[in-house]
Amino acid sequence: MAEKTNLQAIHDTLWAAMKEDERVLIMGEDVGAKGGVFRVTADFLEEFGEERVVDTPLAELAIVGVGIGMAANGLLPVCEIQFADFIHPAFDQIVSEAARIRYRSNNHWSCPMVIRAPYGGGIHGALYHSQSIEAFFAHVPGLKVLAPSTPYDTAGLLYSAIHDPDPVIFLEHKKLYRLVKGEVPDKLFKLPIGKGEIKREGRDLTIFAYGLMLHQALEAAERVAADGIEVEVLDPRSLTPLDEELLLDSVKKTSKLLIIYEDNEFGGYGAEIAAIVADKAFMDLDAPIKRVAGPMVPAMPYNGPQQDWFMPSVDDIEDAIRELADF
Amino acid sequence: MAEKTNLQAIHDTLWAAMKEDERVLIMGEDVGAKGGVFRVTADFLEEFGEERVVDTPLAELAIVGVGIGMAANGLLPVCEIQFADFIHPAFDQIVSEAARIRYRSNNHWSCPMVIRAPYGGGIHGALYHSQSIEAFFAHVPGLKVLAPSTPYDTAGLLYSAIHDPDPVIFLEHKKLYRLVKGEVPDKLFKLPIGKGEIKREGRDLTIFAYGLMLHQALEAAERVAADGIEVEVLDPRSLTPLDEELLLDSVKKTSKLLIIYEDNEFGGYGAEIAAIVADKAFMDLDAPIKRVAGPMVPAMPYNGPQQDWFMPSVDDIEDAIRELADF
Amino acid sequence: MIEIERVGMDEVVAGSHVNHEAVGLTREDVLELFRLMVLTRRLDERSEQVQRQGKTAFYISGRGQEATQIGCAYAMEPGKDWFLPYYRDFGIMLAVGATPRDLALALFAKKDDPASGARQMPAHFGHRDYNVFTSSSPVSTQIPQAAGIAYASKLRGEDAVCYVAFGEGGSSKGDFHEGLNFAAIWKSPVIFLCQNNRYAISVGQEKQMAVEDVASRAIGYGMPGVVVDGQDVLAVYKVTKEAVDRARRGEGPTLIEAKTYRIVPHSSDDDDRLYRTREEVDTYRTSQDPIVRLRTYILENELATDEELDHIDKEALAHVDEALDWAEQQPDPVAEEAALYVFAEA
Amino acid sequence: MIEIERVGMDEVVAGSHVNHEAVGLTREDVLELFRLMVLTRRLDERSEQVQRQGKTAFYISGRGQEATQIGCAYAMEPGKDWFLPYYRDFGIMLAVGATPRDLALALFAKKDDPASGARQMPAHFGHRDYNVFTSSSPVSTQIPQAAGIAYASKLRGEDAVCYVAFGEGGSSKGDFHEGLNFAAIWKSPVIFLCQNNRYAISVGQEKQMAVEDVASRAIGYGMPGVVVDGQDVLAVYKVTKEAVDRARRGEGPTLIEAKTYRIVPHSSDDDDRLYRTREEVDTYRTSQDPIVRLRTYILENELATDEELDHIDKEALAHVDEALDWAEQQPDPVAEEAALYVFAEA
Ligand SMILES: Cc1ncc(C[n+]2csc(CCOP(=O)(O)OP(=O)(O)O)c2C)c(N)n1
Ligand SMILES: Cc1ncc(C[n+]2csc(CCOP(=O)(O)OP(=O)(O)O)c2C)c(N)n1
Ligand SMILES: [Mg+2]
Ligand SMILES: [Mg+2]
Repeated sequence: MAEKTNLQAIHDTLWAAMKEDERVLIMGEDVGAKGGVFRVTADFLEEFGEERVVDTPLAELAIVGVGIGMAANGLLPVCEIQFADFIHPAFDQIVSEAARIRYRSNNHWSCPMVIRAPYGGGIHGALYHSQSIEAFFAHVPGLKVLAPSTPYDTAGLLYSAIHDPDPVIFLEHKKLYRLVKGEVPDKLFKLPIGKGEIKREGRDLTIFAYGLMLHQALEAAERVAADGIEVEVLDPRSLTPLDEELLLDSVKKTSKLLIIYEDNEFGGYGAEIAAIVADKAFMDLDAPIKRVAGPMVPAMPYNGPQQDWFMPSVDDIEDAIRELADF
Repeated sequence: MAEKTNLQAIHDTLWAAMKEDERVLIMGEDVGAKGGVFRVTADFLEEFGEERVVDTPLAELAIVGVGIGMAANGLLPVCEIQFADFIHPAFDQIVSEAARIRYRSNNHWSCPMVIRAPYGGGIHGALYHSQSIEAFFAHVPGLKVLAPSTPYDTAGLLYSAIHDPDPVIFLEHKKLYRLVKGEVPDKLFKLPIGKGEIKREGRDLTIFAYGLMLHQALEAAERVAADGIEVEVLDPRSLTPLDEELLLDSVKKTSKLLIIYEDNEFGGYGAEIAAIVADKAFMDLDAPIKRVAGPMVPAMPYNGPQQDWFMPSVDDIEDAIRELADF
Repeated sequence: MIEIERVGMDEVVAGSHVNHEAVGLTREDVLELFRLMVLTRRLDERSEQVQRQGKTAFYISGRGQEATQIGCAYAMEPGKDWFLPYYRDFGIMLAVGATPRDLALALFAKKDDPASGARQMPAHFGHRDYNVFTSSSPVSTQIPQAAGIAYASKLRGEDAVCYVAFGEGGSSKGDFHEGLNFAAIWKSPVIFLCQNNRYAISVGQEKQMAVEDVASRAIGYGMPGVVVDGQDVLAVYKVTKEAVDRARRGEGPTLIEAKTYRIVPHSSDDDDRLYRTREEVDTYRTSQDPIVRLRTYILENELATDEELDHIDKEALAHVDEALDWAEQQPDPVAEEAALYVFAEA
Repeated sequence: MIEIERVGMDEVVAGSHVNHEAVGLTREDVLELFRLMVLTRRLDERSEQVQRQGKTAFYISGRGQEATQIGCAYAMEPGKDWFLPYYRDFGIMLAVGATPRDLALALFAKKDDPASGARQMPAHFGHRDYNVFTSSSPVSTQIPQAAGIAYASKLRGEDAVCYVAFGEGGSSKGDFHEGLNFAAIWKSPVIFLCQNNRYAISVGQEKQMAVEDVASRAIGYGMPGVVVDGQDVLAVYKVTKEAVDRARRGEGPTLIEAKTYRIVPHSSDDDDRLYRTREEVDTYRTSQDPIVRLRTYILENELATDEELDHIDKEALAHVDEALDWAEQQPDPVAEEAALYVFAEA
């Protein structure tokens, strides 16, 4: 075991996975000599060569489209989208193509690829270097969408993703790259895709959160614990497939649900969580299902005051907890 | 007033809007000599000429991207995407660009354009000529998403959309093009964007539905009325902005909500409706919020048995009504 | 600056611009080309009939483009090479090994359709047995995918080549640009075949592009570009063979543009009288029909008699009839099986 | 086949390949070009400083590309023409009429930033007063938009021309392909300016494309393509003027590729020592610096003395200093106003 950041966990997992299996290959903009704009692939070029650490043209559609072809022909490509905000030119290749290769061919073909995308705000990235994109992809059957938020989960799920037989969107919160540290096993290991984890036990209400918001939720939970409010914090880790059982069990126990996400509220991923619970755990609920999420403006501004205005804060979460606990 | 199909309502509204205002222009694949694959623009080329009825190259990204430029420079473009399924190559131009022109320029620039997209299934269109796409766009601040389902609503909302100062995604259900008929005023008229309508009054439960599902819901409501179950059917018409008041008032009255949509269930548009009601009308609810929606397979198959398996049917809706009414 | 090559474009001929022996083909090869083209045509005609009879829901056709498809496929090595056809590529499918029965199963939307189990419309080809990758409706998405398939072959040191087809309309999409650019940079072994049939549904080439030749774009990617008479199967064979040889030698991709013509409406949903004259279509229905051209060549060169060719034709038709009759009787897909294969089944 | 034109590409010179009078420019014009280039450079250098001092969060630069930008803008008509710059186009902005104060407001993320009210990062240009359309981060999205703006001008019978810029990296995206193709078909009056500075962040041109010249792609769209020495402001002016004249005459768009070089890291977040040598950068910092080149030309042709040029430079610096000091004191955006302008306010 070693103490690592999320960034190191990704770097080391990719490195070991490439060492172990020749089929694994990295591609994206600036992944080579520069080692990626976040330095996730630092030193990969020297070790694995330019044919397995492919600096692509500035062309996201091609990054994914070419990746689909590689996957069809026996490789296990890991495609890097430099910022999640720039995944949209590849939307058609992901949604119409990658997600359906298996289904549309009646299981004759498949698309074992990983698309890594650094997402999320709070880093002065402004309108186009801050976005959350999970809602678009979690809605699409045929894709798995992972959003691990600790070094351990990140390492285990990335390795599982690389060897998953189907396409996986792997979301990495930029602000968490270096913010959190944690123990990670020295050897490659897999975590099951589709399993969430209770990151904190509690009985007064359930918080559902991932990414930066998970860590903010844990902080808010600490704060209110001083006043005897015991919050259970559920980290889904895998957005699809969702660990529905864990969610329903937790709500059954606490009878209250608070959903937190950084993305724009309306039609965001958390809406589905509310819908599931409002159907399948309705009788267990003692209070309205609440959400703390990004406001309905296109994305977060660059300037400090307006960026802060956009981002759900620990204070916002704390307020929501207290209000719901009092209900 | 004249009796028209949805298709005629669109044709006639576009025609009159172009006659009235030189800034209005149509562009898309095959909109010219062929008059569109659904014949929505039949005879437009002769009347308005090839510079205002623009047959574009096979390039959806350009259809929208060029449209944004036209809108910036004083025109009111109506872009046709031949099938909603093919809108994805333009995803970036819609989501990153059109939706944000006003916001990112702090109100100095705007993007008054309409993107028409025939959507929906049940027409043997298979995986790529049947899809619903509203969930992707309704989530995006800066876009208005309309899904009118009767000739009257279609005519009034299309005219409003053309003169709206911001970008509008205008969804036309393909199976409804010729299926329903209704009275439409002879003159151009506007319906307010953001207002829903109760298409059928009732007090036992509320159904929220649009598109083909609206008509199926009305049919199912008729069936159960024979047994004394009175269903209220709410047609949002505008998916964003949403007429939240109408929704909450209806649920307040009936205490039960059934949401119906053709799109894949998980993370679909209806999830947001459930989430809003589970928060803001929780205390009014007497039963779980239920959904009847498309299954979680990538899209509907071509062959008859499997297409039917995919599509929510009047029977499915009827069953769901009865179950919820009995709750 | 690289110039694009032009083969068979200087004059209009009744037979072929190319001699079969000069390009290494035997009499048997030529008759096989003829058989494949006729088989494709007869399957196409009968497919149209069954659709008109209401037995199938949809019909789309490569009629008129048989020389382009068969000539190209014949220069490749089925079993070893890869294929990403587009929806008119019935000829490619038959040439790489798919049977009329395979294709008929898709027409009748039957359970055993090897492409998709009738999940997709007919002509959305795919066939694992013959390295035909699954295809979809959104135009041109297959182009970057082909670059990826070829990249993988090369990375492993194999000399397999990847075929990918699209129309001149499809060449307008970003996928074309990004795919060709990637393949050129990495010298991936791809044959990019643009089947330029002058129309994208109703949109004529002059509203699709401001150039005469899609192949001229090869210059901007740094790969060879070739324009060939797409009604001349031997000419198409010749230029494809050269491109395949280059690709196998590690010299990278080629963009081939075959000038052809769609002599039928876009599909069973289209009425082409709305946008083109009958006169225009007629030339391609008669003297410029690729089967007429090959027949003329065969007779001119006395490779077979009229009777022998008619016999091949009759056999092809019988083959097709048998396949359609058989397919019609096959079981439909099972409704609930639509739930399968969203992901790998455990 | 159309050949692409090459201006100033045959030999390396110390001054200019072009005589200013031969292209219709006066001594005053040349000194104005010098002033604009120096102003751009000084603003750039001071912007870097304030970022290093921690006063601003981000810095991105067009350093080294001033001749390309100023030469091009000078051939257009601010007030009438349209501009869709890319993020290095500080020179374009100053040349069309934006003031150093306007640009400094964005650097300091101030409320009155005319581009976006500091909603966007610096260098996301836009200025309603000067027909500079709002821009974003996703590379190349502006290209089809320029085609649309130009289409609208032409439809109304105006002779306005639309400038749009992008890097050689940006030329790899589908937006480039679809935008140029559309403009060529409809002969829309667009100047497509590719500022080829050899790198896209760390990715060198050889991994971006398999050709030497982005301009060679013009051939495949059916528009004129021009390669020009981008360090030579007069050469850039000359080729742009010709392209603008063509566009105003209704003859459609031109793709101009200016060969230039980014002499600084990609942005304040980049360390360029990871991917290129100091030696490579040094040539462009010294003899091939565009300001050095123009100064040499001016002195060679005795259009001004060293002292006169130094004076212009000093004034530019003072102008920049005043603007930065002023901007720093301006009010910050108001948090709650972030809620405004998602849609038109009622
Ligand atoms: C992205 C996308 N847009 C639109 C369509 C609808 N469509 C199907 S085929 C076609 C025309 C294709 O023309 P071309 O590429 O020239 O091929 P051809 O049919 O002429 O062989 C169009 C517009 C589609 N399938 N995909
Ligand atoms: C679609 C998209 N992908 C990636 C990026 C990240 N990015 C910003 S600038 C840049 C390189 C651009 O290179 P080039 O077009 O040559 O312009 P230059 O910066 O060299 O002037 C990249 C990859 C982006 N902004 N947009
Ligand atoms: Mg065509
Ligand atoms: Mg560059």
